[in-house]
Amino acid sequence: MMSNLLLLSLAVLAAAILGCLYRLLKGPTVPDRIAALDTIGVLLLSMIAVLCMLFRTTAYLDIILVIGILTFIGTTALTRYIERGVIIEDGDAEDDR
Amino acid sequence: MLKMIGEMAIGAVVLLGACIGAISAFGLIRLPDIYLRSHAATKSATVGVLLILAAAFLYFLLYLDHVSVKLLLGIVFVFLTAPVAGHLTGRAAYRSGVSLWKGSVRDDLKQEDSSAQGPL
Amino acid sequence: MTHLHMAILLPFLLAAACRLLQKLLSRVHAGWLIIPAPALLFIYFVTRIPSVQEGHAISGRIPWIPSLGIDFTVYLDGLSLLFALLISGIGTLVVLYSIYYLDKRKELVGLFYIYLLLFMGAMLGVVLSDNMIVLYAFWELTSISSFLLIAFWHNREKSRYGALKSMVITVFGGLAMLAGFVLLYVMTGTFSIRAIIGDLSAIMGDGLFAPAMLLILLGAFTKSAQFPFHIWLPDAMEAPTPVSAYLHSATMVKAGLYLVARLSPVFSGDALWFWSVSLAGMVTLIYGSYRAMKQTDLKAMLAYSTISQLGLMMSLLGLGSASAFYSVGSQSLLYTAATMAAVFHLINHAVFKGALFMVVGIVDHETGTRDIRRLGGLMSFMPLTFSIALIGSFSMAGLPPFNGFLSKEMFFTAVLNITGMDKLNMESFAILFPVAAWIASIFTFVYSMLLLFRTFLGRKQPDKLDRKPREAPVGMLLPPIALAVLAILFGLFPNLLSYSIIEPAMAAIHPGQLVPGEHFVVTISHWHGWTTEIFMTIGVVLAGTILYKLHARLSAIREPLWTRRLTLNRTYDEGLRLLDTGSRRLTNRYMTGSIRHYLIYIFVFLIAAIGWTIFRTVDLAALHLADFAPMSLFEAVSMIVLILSVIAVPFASSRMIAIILTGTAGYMVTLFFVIFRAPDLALTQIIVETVSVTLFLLCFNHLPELKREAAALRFKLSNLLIAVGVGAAMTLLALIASSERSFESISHFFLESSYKLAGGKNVVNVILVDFRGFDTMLEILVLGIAAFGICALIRLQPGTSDKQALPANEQDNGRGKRSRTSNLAVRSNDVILKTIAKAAIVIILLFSLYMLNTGHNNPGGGFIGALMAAAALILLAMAYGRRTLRKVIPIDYRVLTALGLSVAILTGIGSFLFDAPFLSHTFGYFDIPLLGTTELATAMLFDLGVYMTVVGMTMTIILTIGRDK
Amino acid sequence: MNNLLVLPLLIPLSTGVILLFLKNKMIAQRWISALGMVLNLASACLILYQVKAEGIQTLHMGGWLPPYGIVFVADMFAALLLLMTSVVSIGCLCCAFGTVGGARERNYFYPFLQFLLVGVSGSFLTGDLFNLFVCFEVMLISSYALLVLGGTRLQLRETLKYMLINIVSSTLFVAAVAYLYGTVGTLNMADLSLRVAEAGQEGVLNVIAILFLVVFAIKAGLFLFFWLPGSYSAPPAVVTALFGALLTKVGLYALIRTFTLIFYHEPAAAHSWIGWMAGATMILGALGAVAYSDIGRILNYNVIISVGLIAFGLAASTEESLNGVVFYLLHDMAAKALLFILGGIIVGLSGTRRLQEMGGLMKRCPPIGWMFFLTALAIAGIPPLSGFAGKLLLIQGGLRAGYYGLSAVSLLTSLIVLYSLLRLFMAAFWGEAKAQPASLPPSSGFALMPAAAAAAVSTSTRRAPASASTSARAITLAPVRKRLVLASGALLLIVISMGIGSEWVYSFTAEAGETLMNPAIYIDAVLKE
Amino acid sequence: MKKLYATAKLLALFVKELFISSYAVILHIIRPRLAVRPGIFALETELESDWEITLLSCLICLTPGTLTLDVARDSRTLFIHAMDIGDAGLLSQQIKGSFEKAIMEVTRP
Amino acid sequence: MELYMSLAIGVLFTVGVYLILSKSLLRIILGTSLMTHGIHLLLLTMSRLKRGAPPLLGEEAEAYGDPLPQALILTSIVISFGVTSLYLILAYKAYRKLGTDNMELLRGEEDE
Ligand code: NA
Ligand code: NA
Repeated sequence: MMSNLLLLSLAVLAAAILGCLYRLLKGPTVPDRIAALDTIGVLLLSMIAVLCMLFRTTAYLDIILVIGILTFIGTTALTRYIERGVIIEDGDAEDDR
Repeated sequence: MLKMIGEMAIGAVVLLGACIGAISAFGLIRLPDIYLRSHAATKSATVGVLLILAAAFLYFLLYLDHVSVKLLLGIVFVFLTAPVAGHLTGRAAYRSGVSLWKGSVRDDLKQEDSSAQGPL
Repeated sequence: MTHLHMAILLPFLLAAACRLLQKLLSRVHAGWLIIPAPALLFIYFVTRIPSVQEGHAISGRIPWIPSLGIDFTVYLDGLSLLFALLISGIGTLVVLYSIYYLDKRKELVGLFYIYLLLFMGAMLGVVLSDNMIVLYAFWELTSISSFLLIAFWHNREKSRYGALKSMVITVFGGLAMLAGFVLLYVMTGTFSIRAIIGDLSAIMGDGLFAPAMLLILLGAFTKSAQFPFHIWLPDAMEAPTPVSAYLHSATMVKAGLYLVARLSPVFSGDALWFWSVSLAGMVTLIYGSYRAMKQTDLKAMLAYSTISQLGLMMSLLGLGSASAFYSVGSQSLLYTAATMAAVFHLINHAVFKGALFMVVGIVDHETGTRDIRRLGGLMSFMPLTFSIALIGSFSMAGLPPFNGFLSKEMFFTAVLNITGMDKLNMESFAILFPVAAWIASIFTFVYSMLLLFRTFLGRKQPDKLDRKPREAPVGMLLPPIALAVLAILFGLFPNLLSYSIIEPAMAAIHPGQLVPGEHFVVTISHWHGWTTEIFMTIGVVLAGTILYKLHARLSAIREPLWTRRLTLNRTYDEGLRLLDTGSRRLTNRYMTGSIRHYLIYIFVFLIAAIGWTIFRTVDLAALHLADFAPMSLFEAVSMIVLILSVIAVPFASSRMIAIILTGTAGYMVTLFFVIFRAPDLALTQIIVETVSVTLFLLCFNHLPELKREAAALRFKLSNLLIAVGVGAAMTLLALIASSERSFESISHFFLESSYKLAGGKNVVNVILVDFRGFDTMLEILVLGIAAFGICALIRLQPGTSDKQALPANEQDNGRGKRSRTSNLAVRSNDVILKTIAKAAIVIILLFSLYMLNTGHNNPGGGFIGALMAAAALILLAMAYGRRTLRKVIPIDYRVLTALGLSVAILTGIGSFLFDAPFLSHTFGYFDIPLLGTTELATAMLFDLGVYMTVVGMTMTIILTIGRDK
Repeated sequence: MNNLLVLPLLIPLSTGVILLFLKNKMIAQRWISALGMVLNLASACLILYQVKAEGIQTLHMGGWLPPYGIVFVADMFAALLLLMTSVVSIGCLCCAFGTVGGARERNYFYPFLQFLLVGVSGSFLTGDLFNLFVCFEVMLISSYALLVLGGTRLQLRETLKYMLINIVSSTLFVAAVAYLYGTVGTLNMADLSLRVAEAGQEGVLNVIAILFLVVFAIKAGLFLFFWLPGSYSAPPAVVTALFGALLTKVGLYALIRTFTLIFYHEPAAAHSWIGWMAGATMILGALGAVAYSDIGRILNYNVIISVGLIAFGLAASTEESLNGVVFYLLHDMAAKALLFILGGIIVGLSGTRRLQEMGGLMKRCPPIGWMFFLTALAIAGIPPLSGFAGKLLLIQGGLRAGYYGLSAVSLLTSLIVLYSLLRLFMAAFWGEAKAQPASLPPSSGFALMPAAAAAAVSTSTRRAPASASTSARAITLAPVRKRLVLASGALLLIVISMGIGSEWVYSFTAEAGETLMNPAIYIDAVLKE
Repeated sequence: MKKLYATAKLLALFVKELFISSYAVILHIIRPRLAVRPGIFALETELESDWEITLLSCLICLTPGTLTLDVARDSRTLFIHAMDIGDAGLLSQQIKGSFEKAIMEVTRP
Repeated sequence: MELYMSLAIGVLFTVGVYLILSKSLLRIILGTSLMTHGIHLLLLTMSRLKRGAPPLLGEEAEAYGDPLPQALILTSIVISFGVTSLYLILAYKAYRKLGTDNMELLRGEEDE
């Protein structure tokens, strides 16, 4: 019974990812795509959690955190890039505390 | 029996989380500009994922006797970074010149920028 | 090491010492230092005559490659002795002559003598070796030294041309000969000529017999300038005249004759041998003599004359082989007369042709030209030279009382004898031989007279000469005089040579025609009565005189156009040109420089090879597809997403979409890793995929937008066809391979012993760091090299400015927009990111260390942990800038990479201390305060190395790329 | 268990890593590189000695017994190749000093060189198919770095192509390993041999064998050599020398190892493919060698020809031809390295790569001329130089096995090799010196000495009065020139003594050939401890 | 102890806001016609330290319907994008009244 | 499952090869990475998809998946990561210097 619920959730999540994919591909602006990617990451991470429950294993739990970290870093990097043209700046500007 | 109900409950929470995720994805598609989409993306997804992770944590705690530190760490991390991601996306959009939806009614930041433009 | 070996080695040693000697005695002409060698050798070989005459051959053996049956075995019998005497005798005279011919102030005489000595040694090696491979080695060395000598004046285009031509043709023949030798070896198992002659049963009737013979003949014919391979010899005349006299008339070109004579015992008795040798010789004889008549250059005339005379001797050797068709007896001996003629003429030719070459050299040296149209009436200026020329020419023309007359008579005898042969359907063809011989003799007469009279008689034309002609110095005249004297001597007393030289040589050529203990009886006399031969000679003189008279008028008629176009030289030149242009055209056709073409060749070959093999060897109907595991709906959906995203990539209209679709495929692969129970894989894949996608986006943001490939349909269709082919091959193979499983995998061992023997529960990790830790060590090395490669690639830029290389749209790529945003960026406040980053970094670093620590038992490990740590560092750099990163964590990441590699290596080396195999690990459980019982494994130390390397390399790459703007 | 076996890999690895620490200390880098190479040579000698004395040596990495762990196996074949590798690499290293340029040196040239050796030695030694892939990758990635180091347009362009081809072939390699593992479930080569023998090399295994053939053929430049001429003409000649001497040989080694140890059961299938490919390689290579007047291309096509010749021996697979394969491989490594070094010197001296623009070098640098001449003869297989015995064995084996056409082709290509190299020799060394371009265009690659240096060298040989700056340069370059002549002289000495001492060399190669001919020897040594 | 209490209160406040506004946003999203009037308004804050400002911004972000777009360089003003801006002044007051106060209770003695 | 996996692998290879044969450098690189995915799935498929537990001995299970191909895939992932990074940077540098990303224009017969 529970596994049915979980499978259903998986399907819902998969559908959600497909929706985000639409936005990802459609754009129209880069920040749109970044937002879509970010959401995909979060949904993917949820999906892994559901899969873990479904398989009754803790083996994939690390992936959750990994996806979280990657999503965050990816978003940060991409937004930096479109904002400033570089990802890693040389250093703090003096007037920027 | 109890186990069954518990499992059902967990399953239901998971499904709820998934649905919230789906709705936020729907918002991502439907809303007209990046700033509004950001709202959908950041928030609803956060709630959804928190529900699911919490359910998973409970599930492993109750049925596999496993206190998953990694999962807790994950929850904290998502919780911590989700708003920042939203903030960064929005700002990047604004800074890179993505204009607001035509239905928007107010833009204080624009005035601020244009006023700061001169003396700098 | 016998004396014979030393005889062969002497010239080489002297060549090696030549430079030194020349330095010590720089005032003396190098020739004087050299000349003792051939003289000494000549004396040595003369002293060997008695014992060889007795039938006591001299032999000796130095092992070289005994395992391959290759020994430096020398063997001196009558045949070898004949040649050795020629080589050393003529060699002495040529060296003497060259001392006056080459001016030591103008020429590099030292080098000349080195080449000459090399040749001398090589030629002695050819005639003295019993081992075919050693013979081959010396054979090629003669070609090489001839190459060097022809091109001695290598500033001249024609010298280089002639050198290369002779090299190509003679080496071609040499290689054919080698193939023949190897075939003989394959049949008999030995390279020793004597051994093969000793046991002919092994090769008789073998299918390889005829090929071997033809191949060897090819070698002989090219070397001895037989038609149509003779074309190199006239061009070889670009060599200094002493060389022409020595190599290209007296010795080297006779190596082919030597080979035929030497192998006669093996092959004679075979019809093919008889016909090919005698006919090739006969054709060459006629052709060479005819062409010689047409020449205006004295040396060219001599060259064609040499060709024709070589043909004569070759055909004689062929005719001589007829004796092998008969059992020992008088009839067999009848045909050996031809061999006798061949041997005798060999000597005579060397004598008169040597003299003539030297004469021509003198004329050239003193007048500056060799063109008979410019020469004439030289008799009065150089009477001595004229006398020598007279003797040489008359001898060549076959006039009494000179030695050439005798051998020509013997030649006539031989061709007449052959008409009586009753085998090989000879009756119908035999008459051709005497007729051809007669005609060729007429031509020979004519050119001999032309040579003599056009040069020394007739009108003087001093105005056409560069300088005033005068008699040559004595030293230069001495050698040709010696030869002329010999020509007379051998003509008057031919039997001087019969017993000592000719008989032993014939015995070597026809061992089967002699009863053991006997020897050939050779008596040469001038007068046999009014025989057919003498009438033929008279005919030659008469017809020749008429032809000579007509010659001036005949040569005025120009040759028809087609003969000029179809000459063999043209064929050679056109052939080479065709090789050049044809090969260039062909090679350029497929070597287009287009990587796509190359890949297409490779893929087409792959498809063809695999398709063909599957078609030939696999029964597709017997695949057991039913045994496969079932697939659930979820998996089906995932697979559809994977396939759809992959198929969409080629249709992507922007680079962003293409990259994202590829990334999606990568994440779907991750999902399959989860589905197929591979947590470590999923972890790694997802990180790597993310980093790759980021790198893609970063690097390709600078590249132009994807354009729709404006390509013809044919282009796309061919691509598609090949792509589908490869995909189908892969699928088919996968299906076949997974349905044809015959063995249990070795994996059970890893599952059983991972915990027991290696102390880890994560079997994949244990395989990575322990069972196959070596792979991992090299794998991180790959990463390290990649990192340093990227560094080098970015740092090392040649000084040229490449501004113009960039297309215009790239140079101001969104400059305006960028400046606006950066202007704004200055005024942003990163407080939120900075604050949250602090917490996030702590969490990520903790997680990273956890991964590193837990990898042995749970998913994770050094690689993933390191990437997480790098993620934390990057976050730090992004939030606070590079400078802060450097301040907080003052590490040189390249050094860290190197350190990581060192740790991994040292962990491996550590096992040396315990005399255990490289990379051996140990583990144990220790009680550590606070942590309780903890497992410590050296494998974890290794993993630490991995960790450090990967952190170092990731950061190196990221920071280097970041800096390159 | 013999830890000695890991040394040929460990020494360059450690040396390379140490060099990484010595950032800009060039003198130290040179000395340590040289020291590492010498130690490597010593270890190779020791291994050869042990193999000769005690038979095949094995090392179980991490102590895990085959077929489970990775095993290093030194049979005579591998030991000989190792030895020649270390010799050749010393030669190339000596030539690299002072000729590759300070910028390259500072950008990890020497570490990359060492890592290349790691890959090469590992490939020769490993007894594990997947580990072979990993070693290949180490070698390849180092080669990418060495190829592109310098960053000229030519290099960038050719490296793009070279990398792409190798990425594709590596992908196919892993695919082949996957199929093989899927079918027989093991990775150790000896174990693979047993299992393939048991399963019978019919059906799918035959197809997999063909896939391996394609993969190694790409790496070795056997028929699928299209990538080679372009990419080998991009880097400096020392690098090309190493590539020409080592990289294609590693591909050939893999080909030989797989098809004598694992897939030797059905000669009619894979071996006949190899035969056809060998013939086509020799013919196309020969045509390519005469087609161009660019010295780099001529030499590169000569590499291709020798690949075809060696593959011909593998196709015949008789004891004689396999002996010949080993012998010829050894010869070719030394001779090709020498040839490329000399070619680089020629280009450096004449300041051009086109034959038409060269000439008269014999007057300026006679030792180089004669060395080139001898090398050409050696490569053409003229006795008593090193190329002969191997070629003889190959042809004997071929004729014995009935490969008449291929034997003829290989003899004819010898002729074309000689023709192409002598044409080069005549164009470069004979005749009059042509007017020289001031310096090489930056995109041309392949020169071993920059033209300016070469000019200085020639000035110093002629002892002509020179301006102060030229003579100063001449002083700094004189040792470079001396070293180049010395290094090539040493290699030539090896080529000559390998020829004269063929019997001695043969005593080794025959043992190698015997092992190749009888896989059981190898299998017993690996699996029965 | 007091701090702990304040923290708990902040958390509770946040969870309440989270769910309420989630509900609101979801309603907006799934309503057939989009009836929002979005916009950006400036919010003067009295908070000073980095942690305080960050916390406030995050809370604003997490609360559906509002999103911190930028922080002025002097960290005095937050620029907030609101989904349905209605009356900007009222929204500012709401935030200041709830989150800012709660944060100050936690961070300041 | 093996059937479908084989098909998926075929698709990955087909599209990969198709992309590799196109002109644009970006497409080519994407093609190589698709092919790389293909071989990883192939290795996995070749390990007999028997759906045991993950090869973590801590988790009690009757059967475990085949760990060896997993280790091989890991090695391969890491290696191709290194190679791809280098190739990417190379492509980037080459584009900057050569001024084109069209491989068909990089034949390079003109300056030899
Ligand atoms: Na979020
Ligand atoms: Na791991």
